[in-house]
Amino acid sequence: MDTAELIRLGVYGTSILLILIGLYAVLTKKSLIKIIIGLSIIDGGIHLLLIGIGYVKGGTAPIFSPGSEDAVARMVDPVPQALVLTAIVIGFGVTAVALSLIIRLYRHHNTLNIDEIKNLKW
Amino acid sequence: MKKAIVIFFLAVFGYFMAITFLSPEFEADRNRNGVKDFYLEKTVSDLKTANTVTAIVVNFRGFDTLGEVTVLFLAATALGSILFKKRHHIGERTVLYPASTIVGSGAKLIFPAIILLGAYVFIHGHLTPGGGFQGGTIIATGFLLMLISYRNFSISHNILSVIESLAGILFVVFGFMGLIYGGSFLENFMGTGILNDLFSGGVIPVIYILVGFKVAAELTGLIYTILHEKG
Amino acid sequence: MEYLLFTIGFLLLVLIGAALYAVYQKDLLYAVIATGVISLALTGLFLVLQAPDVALTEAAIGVALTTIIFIITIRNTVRFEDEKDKKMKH
Amino acid sequence: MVGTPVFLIAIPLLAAFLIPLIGMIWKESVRIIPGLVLAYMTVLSASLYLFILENGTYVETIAGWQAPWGIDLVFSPLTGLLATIMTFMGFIVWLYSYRFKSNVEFEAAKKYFIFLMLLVAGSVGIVITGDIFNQFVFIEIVGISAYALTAFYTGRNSAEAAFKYLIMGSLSASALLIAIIIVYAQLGTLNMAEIAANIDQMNVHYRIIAMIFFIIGIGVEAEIFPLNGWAPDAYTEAPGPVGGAFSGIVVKAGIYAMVRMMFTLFDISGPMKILIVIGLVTLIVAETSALRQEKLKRMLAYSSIGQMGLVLVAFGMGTKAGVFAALFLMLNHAIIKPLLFLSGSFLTFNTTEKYISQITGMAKKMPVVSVLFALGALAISGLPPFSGFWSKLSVLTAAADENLMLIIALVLIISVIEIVYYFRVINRLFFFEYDESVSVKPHKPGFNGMIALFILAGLILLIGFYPASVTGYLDLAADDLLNTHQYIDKVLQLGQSIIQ
Amino acid sequence: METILTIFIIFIAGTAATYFLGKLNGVLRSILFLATLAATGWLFFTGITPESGIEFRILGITMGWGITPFSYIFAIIVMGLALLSGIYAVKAMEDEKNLNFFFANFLLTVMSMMGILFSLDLISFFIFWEIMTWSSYFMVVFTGKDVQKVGIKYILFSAIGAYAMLMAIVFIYSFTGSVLIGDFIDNFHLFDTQMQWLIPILLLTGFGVKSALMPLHVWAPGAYSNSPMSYTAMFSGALSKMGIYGMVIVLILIVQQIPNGYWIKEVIAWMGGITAAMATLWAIKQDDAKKMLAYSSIGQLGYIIVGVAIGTPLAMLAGLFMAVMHGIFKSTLFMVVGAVERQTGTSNFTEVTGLIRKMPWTFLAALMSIIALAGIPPLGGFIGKWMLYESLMGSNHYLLIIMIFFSSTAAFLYCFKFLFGFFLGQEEKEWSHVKEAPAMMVIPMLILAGFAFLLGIFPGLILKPINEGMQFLGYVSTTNRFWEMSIIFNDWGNAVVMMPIFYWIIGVFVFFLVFLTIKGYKTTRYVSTKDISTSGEIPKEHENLTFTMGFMQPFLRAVAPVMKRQIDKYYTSIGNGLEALFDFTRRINTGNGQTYALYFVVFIIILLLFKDSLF
Repeated sequence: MDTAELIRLGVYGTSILLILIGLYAVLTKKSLIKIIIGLSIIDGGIHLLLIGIGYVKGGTAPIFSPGSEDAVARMVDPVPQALVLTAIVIGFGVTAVALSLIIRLYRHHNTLNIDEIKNLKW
Repeated sequence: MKKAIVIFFLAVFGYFMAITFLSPEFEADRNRNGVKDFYLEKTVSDLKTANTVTAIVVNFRGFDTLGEVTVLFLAATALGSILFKKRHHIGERTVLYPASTIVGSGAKLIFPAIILLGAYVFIHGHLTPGGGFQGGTIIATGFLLMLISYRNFSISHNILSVIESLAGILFVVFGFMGLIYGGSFLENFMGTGILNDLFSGGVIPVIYILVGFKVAAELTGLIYTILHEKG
Repeated sequence: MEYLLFTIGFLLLVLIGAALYAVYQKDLLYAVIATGVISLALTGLFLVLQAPDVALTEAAIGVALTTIIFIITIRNTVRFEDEKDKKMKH
Repeated sequence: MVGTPVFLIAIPLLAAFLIPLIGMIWKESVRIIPGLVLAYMTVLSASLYLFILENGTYVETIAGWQAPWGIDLVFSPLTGLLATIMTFMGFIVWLYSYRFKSNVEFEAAKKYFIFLMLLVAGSVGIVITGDIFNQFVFIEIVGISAYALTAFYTGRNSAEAAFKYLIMGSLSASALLIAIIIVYAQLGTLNMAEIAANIDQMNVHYRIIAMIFFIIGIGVEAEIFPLNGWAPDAYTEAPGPVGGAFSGIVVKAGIYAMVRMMFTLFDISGPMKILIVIGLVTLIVAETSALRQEKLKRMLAYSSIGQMGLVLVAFGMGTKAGVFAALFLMLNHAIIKPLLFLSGSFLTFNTTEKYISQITGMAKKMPVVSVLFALGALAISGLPPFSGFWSKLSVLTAAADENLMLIIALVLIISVIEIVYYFRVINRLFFFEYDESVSVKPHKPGFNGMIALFILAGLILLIGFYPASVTGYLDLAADDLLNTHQYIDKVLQLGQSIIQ
Repeated sequence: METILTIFIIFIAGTAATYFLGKLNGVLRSILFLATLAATGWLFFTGITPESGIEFRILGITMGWGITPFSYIFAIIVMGLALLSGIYAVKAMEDEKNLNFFFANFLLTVMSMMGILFSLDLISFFIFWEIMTWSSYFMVVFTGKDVQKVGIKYILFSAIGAYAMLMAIVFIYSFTGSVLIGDFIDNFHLFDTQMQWLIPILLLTGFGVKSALMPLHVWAPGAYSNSPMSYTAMFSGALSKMGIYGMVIVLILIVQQIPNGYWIKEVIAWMGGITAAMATLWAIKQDDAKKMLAYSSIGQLGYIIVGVAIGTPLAMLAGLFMAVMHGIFKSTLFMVVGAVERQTGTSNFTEVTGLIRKMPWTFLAALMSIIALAGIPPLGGFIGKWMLYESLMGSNHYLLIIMIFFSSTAAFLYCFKFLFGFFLGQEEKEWSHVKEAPAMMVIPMLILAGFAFLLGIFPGLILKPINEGMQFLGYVSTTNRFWEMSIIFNDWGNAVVMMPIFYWIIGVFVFFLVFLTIKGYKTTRYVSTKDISTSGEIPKEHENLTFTMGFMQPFLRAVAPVMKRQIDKYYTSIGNGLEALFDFTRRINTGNGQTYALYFVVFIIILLLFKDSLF
């Protein structure tokens, strides 16, 4: 098991673990804010996974500093980084909307327990 | 009892995720040289921007960023519409903790530094890591600091939305200019200059600066709305 | 080479610890701060994994703005997960 | 040729950024500009559609880079048809909601129209983009504007509906991202045509896992059975016209994304068990629960989900006749369901709970709107002289060609259920006496609202009495969906640069 | 063959005109309405002669319209009844509200019935069938009383029938590639056996619902009695015949080709028999004239189905003849009830009695149609029933004969009740103000009663078209006249010795008729209704002792065990069971956001676990 394989397993493993922890929080925790925390943990896990995909052991950052214009071979894959950049900002946007909805829900129901917010059913 | 079921389901889900991502052949038969080689090679030769990620974000996949900016614009407007309060009873600012003197004086010192750092980050987007989004957010944190530490510090909502709209419009206008001069939407029609030079990369730094302004104005507006929301 | 391994291992452990803490902590304020720590660990990891742009974004958005929005929401709603025991309102 | 497909998305964005600015100067413009933009989009997509019918699919590259590297917009007979329907429905919904509620003042109206415009632009984006991550971004745009529109009215518990929609939406976004990760890791590209071209290099195991995550991710948007818990709440709590927009536009984009993924990306030919099973389960559960609803909009929402289940079943058959029937169903549904939602919201205008018992005997007070509602109800339940019958007939003949006995039986039992609950409402509307205690105060519908309803009713009658007017276009669209090779060659080989 | 097209165009134009122009004023509406009916009737009776129709293509399917000798018989019934009940309706519905809706739907139903008879292919057959369903549905719920219960039951059963038929049509289209009925019959033998049994059964369910066959009849009493009487005259007279029309085509042309298709015809015959018996029992039980006539109509349809299902030439002849006769006397009876209801305001036997002196002409029409219904010689009913018994005897269905004979004698009881209930018995003070129904209502009744009488004397009038129809269906007869086979005819047909005896019977009949109506005027002895023998029953105090109170008590108590098991109760329990089940599916959306997220994860797990079988 050389280090590259170890790093890969470590990063992928943690990101899957993060996704599971996030899902656990979303599915069992009763407070709405805890659910949103769970969602942002899932997002974090996925972004780590995405960057892990692009990582090449011993690769360099995809920036062409003045010295090394030709260091293309050992560069890390820039595409996942561009995707993660967009995904983080989208995740933030959705979290902001979610938290504003929580404030409105609290103003209307005076509780943040998801079991009590069940007016719309069947 | 419910927790046990959930844990069982998550275990099964984790198992399947593991066999997909952690298995050796996931790594073995990966197609390593997909589109990225073209991007790496083209950013140096054609676009002459040092930071490949910025080149991808602004030029190769510029449409994503346009969508991205709309998502932020939508989030800010959605926040405004969800927490909308009639003019006269805007709650006074939620004060987290009364700002002590250290925070007060410190804020006045750090604030210009943060703004300068933010500006630097999004001006040099195409050379050093960072860019429009990162710079804009840093500036927003700067304003956040001032909003928290000084009760009377306030920014007029109109200026923010003007900057935000102007930046957005210019972004799309540059896209259309790309269509007129360069042949397709968001094309890099300006001269790309020399690699690692401040004015290199054609329209990329210009667009990224506009994105920086837009994100800065938007997030500040967002923070301003959510801060003024009395529970 | 094991220096790289060591840092990544440490950061991954911090990440998982902070995630578990954030989920199990009853006091939402500490849970939110734990989320901030998760973002911090993520920023470190991104740096080590040669993704500086993303690290900067994660730092700016994940650590700073997301945490502050969470805290403001807690200020406006309720601080503890089961509101029954302490409804500490500032 | 008024412009290239990218205008369909760039112009609404430009207008969205422009409206806050102009709004400061001229207040009324906030309500008018979106109308103009939506009208322009309809005209543009119609003229583009007619253009490509002669010269074949038109692929537009963004930022000058050829297909696999840059993002490309594919305007083929299928996507063109859907884009035209969506923009037209968007215009109808704008026309209907122009002065819908009198008490909505300037600030809220500005936001409402921005969200509506971006909702339509996002859905059109989902349909015409040729890149999976770009599609993800557009799904998010549609998502956020849908959350904001659902939570628009502060009175009712719309925040609760929006929150549930948001949880499901962000979970679906995560699932979609995981799917994109798997595809990018294995094939190294994000372009749909490139993925379709070398999908067989991907090992079968990962292909199925990626497909499952895609189905989950897009399924929330396309409201398939277990993932559509949020949909009835969102439709009920959203303002009147938005319910029509959701059922007419947003669901269609979700279904298109699901179908494009199954037919083109994973290049599956022949009947798809998964689509048929999901479609049937959605159809049965949604229609049976619609039977038991007391609220009008909730019943319409369940019936809309059920119809979409039927569309999935038709697509699942995988044959040309099946796809043709599915597209015909989608076209009919896109016309009839907004009519039902819009006239329904006029009928139940002055009540917040919108119980069906509250529109007892409304035909006496609002005869025209109730007749239009009845026309929509008869059409959607597939009674002969109207357009619904032809699409139901084509679904049944498609199923009979595959001699899927069970599907025909189930579809017919479901349409019996559909007739029962729609006629219950028609009975209550027409043949009950209007009594003050129960039924709601009638609302005098605005002039623009009535035009919108009449346009839709006219379309129903046109297709009902003369189905051949649309079957030609649907045929072309069905061919376009089925042969993936033509799609791949068109996109990868060269993007035509047309000087307009 | 443009006359068919012109007929449809006139119908559509007429409907639109009656609906929209009718808003201006009532007279214009009735003029337009009658003009449309007259124009189409004239065009039909003069212009239409049975030969090939026109073909055209919609959505890639070739469709065709045209009249065949067989459908010509039913077209006569439909058009005749439509004209007469149209005239009746104009007068009867004078003071009702939103009449544009009524007359427009009336015309739509007539158009759709003519459409069914004209269509040579299954798609346009189905389209007109559905238009007939929902336009008659709007009539059933027109009066607005207990709309949900009756209306929904009606639309539910017709939807089940219609969609069963659509399923069969879709199979036929996908197997044979064409929907023309001719092609379908020619290459029916290509279908595999399983399909050969499924398609007729599906089609028969569709037609069984419309002709109120026993298990599917539950909607009929409610629908017939709930819709306005002038519409029910056509509803039960002509509309149920569409079911018979379809049934005949299926039973004769398709079931014949199935190897052991004999059993289908046997079962249908038996179901018809049971329908006849049970419906007649129920009819006796009813106190409301409308309900009673509705049940009696189901019973009569039972007879027709028996005749048609047996399928021997004579049985078919009997069935079709009775179909025509039923159309005539049933619509007269409904018109009589409509007239009584219009004049006295109630159609309940126990409330109104002794109208013979106040409404003599209505009584005359009622008497003639009751005699026809009961099957007493001079009128047409007798000929139909006789031929039916003879054919049953011929094809030795002895058990069936006993059932039919029982139900026809029982039928006499409710005929007797109808006459005594409304017209005979003692006059009540409160009904003294009642006047005869207006002329425009009485004339159609008398015309129809006249037809019943005419067909009784010269059955040849209607037997010739039936004869051509049967030859078109493929029956081959020794002499080219089927009715030769029945003994009562071969003498009559060619004016042999029987004729004078028969003329005497008619003479005596007419004499009694005239004597009774004139004589009865003067010398009726007025007696208060209280002193009547209640046929040995001890009346409870609250009953006002009118003549028909507990009319059939001993008989009903005798057949009570048979009538306990009501099909309607089974259907309502099935319905409630389904509603409870659907209530369960509704509960799946529990409203809790977290459970939706749980469904999300569970769905992923299911897909992942079954990924091999699903993809």
